[in-house]
Amino acid sequence: MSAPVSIREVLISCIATLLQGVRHVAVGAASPAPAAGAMLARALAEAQGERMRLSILGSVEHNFFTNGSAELFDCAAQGRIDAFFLGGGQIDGRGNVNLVGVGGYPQSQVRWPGSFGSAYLYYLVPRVILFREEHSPRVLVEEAEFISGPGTSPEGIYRPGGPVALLTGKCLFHFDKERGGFSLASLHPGVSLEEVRDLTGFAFTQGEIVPQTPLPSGLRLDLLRGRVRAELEGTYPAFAASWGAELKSEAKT
Amino acid sequence: MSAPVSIREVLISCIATLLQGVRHVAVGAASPAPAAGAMLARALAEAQGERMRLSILGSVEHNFFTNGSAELFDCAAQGRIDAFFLGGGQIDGRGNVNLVGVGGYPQSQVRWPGSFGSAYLYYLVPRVILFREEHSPRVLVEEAEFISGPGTSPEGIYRPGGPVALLTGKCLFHFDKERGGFSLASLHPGVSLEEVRDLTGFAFTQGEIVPQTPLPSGLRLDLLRGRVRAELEGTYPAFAASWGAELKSEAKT
Amino acid sequence: MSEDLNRLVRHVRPGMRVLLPVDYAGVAMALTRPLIAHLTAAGGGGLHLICVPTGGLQADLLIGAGLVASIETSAMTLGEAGGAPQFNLAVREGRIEVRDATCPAIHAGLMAAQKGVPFVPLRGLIGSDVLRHRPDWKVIDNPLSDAPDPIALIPAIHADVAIFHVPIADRDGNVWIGRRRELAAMAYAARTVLVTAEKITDSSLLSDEVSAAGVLPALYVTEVAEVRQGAKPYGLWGQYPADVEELMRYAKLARSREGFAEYMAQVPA
Amino acid sequence: MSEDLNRLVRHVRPGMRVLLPVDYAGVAMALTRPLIAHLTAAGGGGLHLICVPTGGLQADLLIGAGLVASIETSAMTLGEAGGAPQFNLAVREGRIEVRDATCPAIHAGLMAAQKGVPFVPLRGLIGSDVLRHRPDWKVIDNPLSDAPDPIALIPAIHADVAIFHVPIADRDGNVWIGRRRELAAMAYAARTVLVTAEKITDSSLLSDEVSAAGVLPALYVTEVAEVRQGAKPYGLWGQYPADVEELMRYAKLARSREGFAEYMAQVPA
Repeated sequence: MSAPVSIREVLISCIATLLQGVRHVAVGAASPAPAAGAMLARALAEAQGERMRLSILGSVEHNFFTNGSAELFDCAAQGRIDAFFLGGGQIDGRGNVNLVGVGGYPQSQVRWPGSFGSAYLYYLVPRVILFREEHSPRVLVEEAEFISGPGTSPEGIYRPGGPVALLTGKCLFHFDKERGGFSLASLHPGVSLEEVRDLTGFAFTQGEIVPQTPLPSGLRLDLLRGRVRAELEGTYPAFAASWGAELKSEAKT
Repeated sequence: MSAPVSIREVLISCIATLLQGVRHVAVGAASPAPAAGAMLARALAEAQGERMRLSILGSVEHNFFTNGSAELFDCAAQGRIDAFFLGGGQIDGRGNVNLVGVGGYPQSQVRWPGSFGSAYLYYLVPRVILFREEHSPRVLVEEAEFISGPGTSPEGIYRPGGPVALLTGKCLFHFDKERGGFSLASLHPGVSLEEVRDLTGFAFTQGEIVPQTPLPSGLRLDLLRGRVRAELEGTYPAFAASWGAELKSEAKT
Repeated sequence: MSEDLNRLVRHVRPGMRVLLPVDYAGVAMALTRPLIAHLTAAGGGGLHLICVPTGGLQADLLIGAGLVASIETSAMTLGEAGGAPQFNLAVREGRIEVRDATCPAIHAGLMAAQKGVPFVPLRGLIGSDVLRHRPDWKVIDNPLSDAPDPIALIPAIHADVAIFHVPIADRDGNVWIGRRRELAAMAYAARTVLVTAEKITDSSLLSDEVSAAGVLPALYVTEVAEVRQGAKPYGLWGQYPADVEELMRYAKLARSREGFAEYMAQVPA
Repeated sequence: MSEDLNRLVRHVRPGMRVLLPVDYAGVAMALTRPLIAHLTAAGGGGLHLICVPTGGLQADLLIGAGLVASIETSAMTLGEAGGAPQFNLAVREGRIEVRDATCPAIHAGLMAAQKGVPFVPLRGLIGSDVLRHRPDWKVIDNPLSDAPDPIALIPAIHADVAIFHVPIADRDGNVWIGRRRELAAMAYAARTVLVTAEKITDSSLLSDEVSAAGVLPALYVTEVAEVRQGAKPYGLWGQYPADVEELMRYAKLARSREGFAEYMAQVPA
């Protein structure tokens, strides 16, 4: 019997859905779940006779840039990248992300690596997906202490891009650009609304009924466990192996 | 017996003198005499244990640029090119050059190719040598009809570069930056001051005694006829061959 | 092959802004006659050519065929063969709008497009008639300087189409441009990129780092067609030299409209 | 070899502005300890590091050794091995001036230096605290736009020294950087360029067009030294992988000053 769908697979499938219709997605170096989601979206697009490009930064195999590390940013500025992922030590209720640190600035008591390209790509890539598995009041805060990139910009600021969704280990939020805030879109299997409320440091809206995040099945699940996991092995061997082990042990029980 | 020094050799030697102390000179694609002068300057520098770089645009052998045709301009802007040559359909008494045309603009009745990089390099390269063999009132005019690049710029304009000399088939002028005009430096062998006056459309200053342009001799002449002519063969075979023929026939008489 | 070329030129429509490379960078000469035929059939050109950074035979042929409304260039020349005759004629007769530029300004405009910014600054220019005749270039006072420091801003050059020729391409649409990185700059700035290649290879040009270093990735390439000697009578760096005699023959013949018509009536060599 | 390395690091003097590349682009790790020894002997560093566009082990070692006054970077990280411990400690203790940037702003500053202009504009940034803490970046209203259009200007990044590692160099001083063109950008922006190479070859890298496409010409290179595995424990693209275990060992040990001292006292692997 095949293994039940894991939370890992729900997340990957959810990412693939968020990427529907995208022509070119770029994924950061250390992002196995977004990469897997992008690979699934690509496989699904191909099944529809469409084409999706995937650039994985830092990967040799999936790097078709040839103009140094500036090319990703140029490419985004040229409108050639439709989707990108951002994490963040803090993500606040207005979609502001903080990748720099907390406890003062510049003398931060907890210092994170830094803003990387976020202060740029967040503005330019039309579909930015915020992805952070840890769903806690520490991460999802009311107000970010440092804004690496703001969720929205005032009118008159050149900003073709911005956040469309925030995906955590507990749920999926959509981002409402007009209002500049999040609305709860779906709860992952086994997660209650109360739990999400308790663990979220910012206010969000929701519909009367909050659906469950769809589980992958059929072709989607087959592609996920077959082609996508195989493709992932080249760039994220550890992630692909632990997923494989999970599938095996689950299938046995 | 060796051939007497030709005007071609006087010009090349004169160019080499103008390039003394230069670390890097760039030469346009269709400029055999400047290239020869640069090769002679390089050979003389090497004889002194110094190093001079020479870039010949459009040449494969002498092109060590690897970043497309923009690199020459970047390189100049970085202060890495000390000398460059410019011609011009018109050169006027204030050092303005016209590479665009005469008889109206934009509907020029005589249209030349265009300004190329002159509207930039003329400002940035410290030692620009104006070189035009034709010495006539048609070329050396009082006022250029179109200014591809001005000889001088007002204070406050960023301008590390500009003309230092104008070399023609008749004489050598130095350019006086302060005054913004030319002074006659030397007459080529067999040329009279009156002739230069008659053939020059602009006013120029001169010392009480105008010397003759020095003739290359000794090591300089040996290098010129030996190493330089050989080096030139790769990029300018026609020029090198006609020079060689000249030497042969002259040596016979 | 000829069908391939027709497939490419169908992307070009009257009134488009078209980027063409300098003589020695890889000119897709083999596309010129199909392009002229296609545009003429489409009822005229009205093209806006942008030469990167100078133009030659290809632009002169398009001008002679009456397909060019305007041209932005740093120069028009046939090199050793002299001036560009149909360009010169069109200028004299006032049949073409010329936007005289200087090489680094063309590169700067492309760089602005590559970087997705509305302009980049450029030194030089001030006091030249090149600048005086370019109302689209604007001199501002350097906002980062305490002292007065005028500097020109060059607006981004965006184009509909870029057309060029390369030594080799692969089946994925990656094209090898080598050191001729202005071809990449053209592609970054264009919506549609049409490339002819001496050879299309089955093995990916991105599969080893040595060849990859000279690749413009397929991401930027719309269509590729294989054409041997596709730059003739121009040369292709590292492959074959220019046919200077043919260029001289053109230069001589095309000084008049009649001579140009005669040249065009001949089957190309 | 060690003498070669000492020859290179002697170009670096206290207080200089130093460009260092990102982890995966070719870090001249083998120069790090000679550089630390040289600067310590010279009576301290006070270096101003600029990471292109992010920093890692090399910068962290220099910071730990007390040689860094300020750092401009888009991030400091050891990748899979986590945060940069000595950087984090120095930040917490206020021992280092941090100029937080974002990757394309570093690239933009280098591009301005390459083009010899005082600034280039950059999109994004507005409304971020990155911009708010960079008084050297200035927002202006786009002078070419009719409608209000605020845009940030990034000043040129000029440096005294750029230091990096490449797979191969030749006797003329040409170095092969392949697709890692940010290394060229660093070299264009620096007065002195110090390069280590896995191998120095006798044949010119410019002699064929395929290798030439990936070359940074000798014109921009001050000194080259041959060092096998010169990027270790980082990897070198297409040559050898990173030694993640060694990076993790450092990350763990260097969390305290004492641990860092212990790490430095060990002979490097």
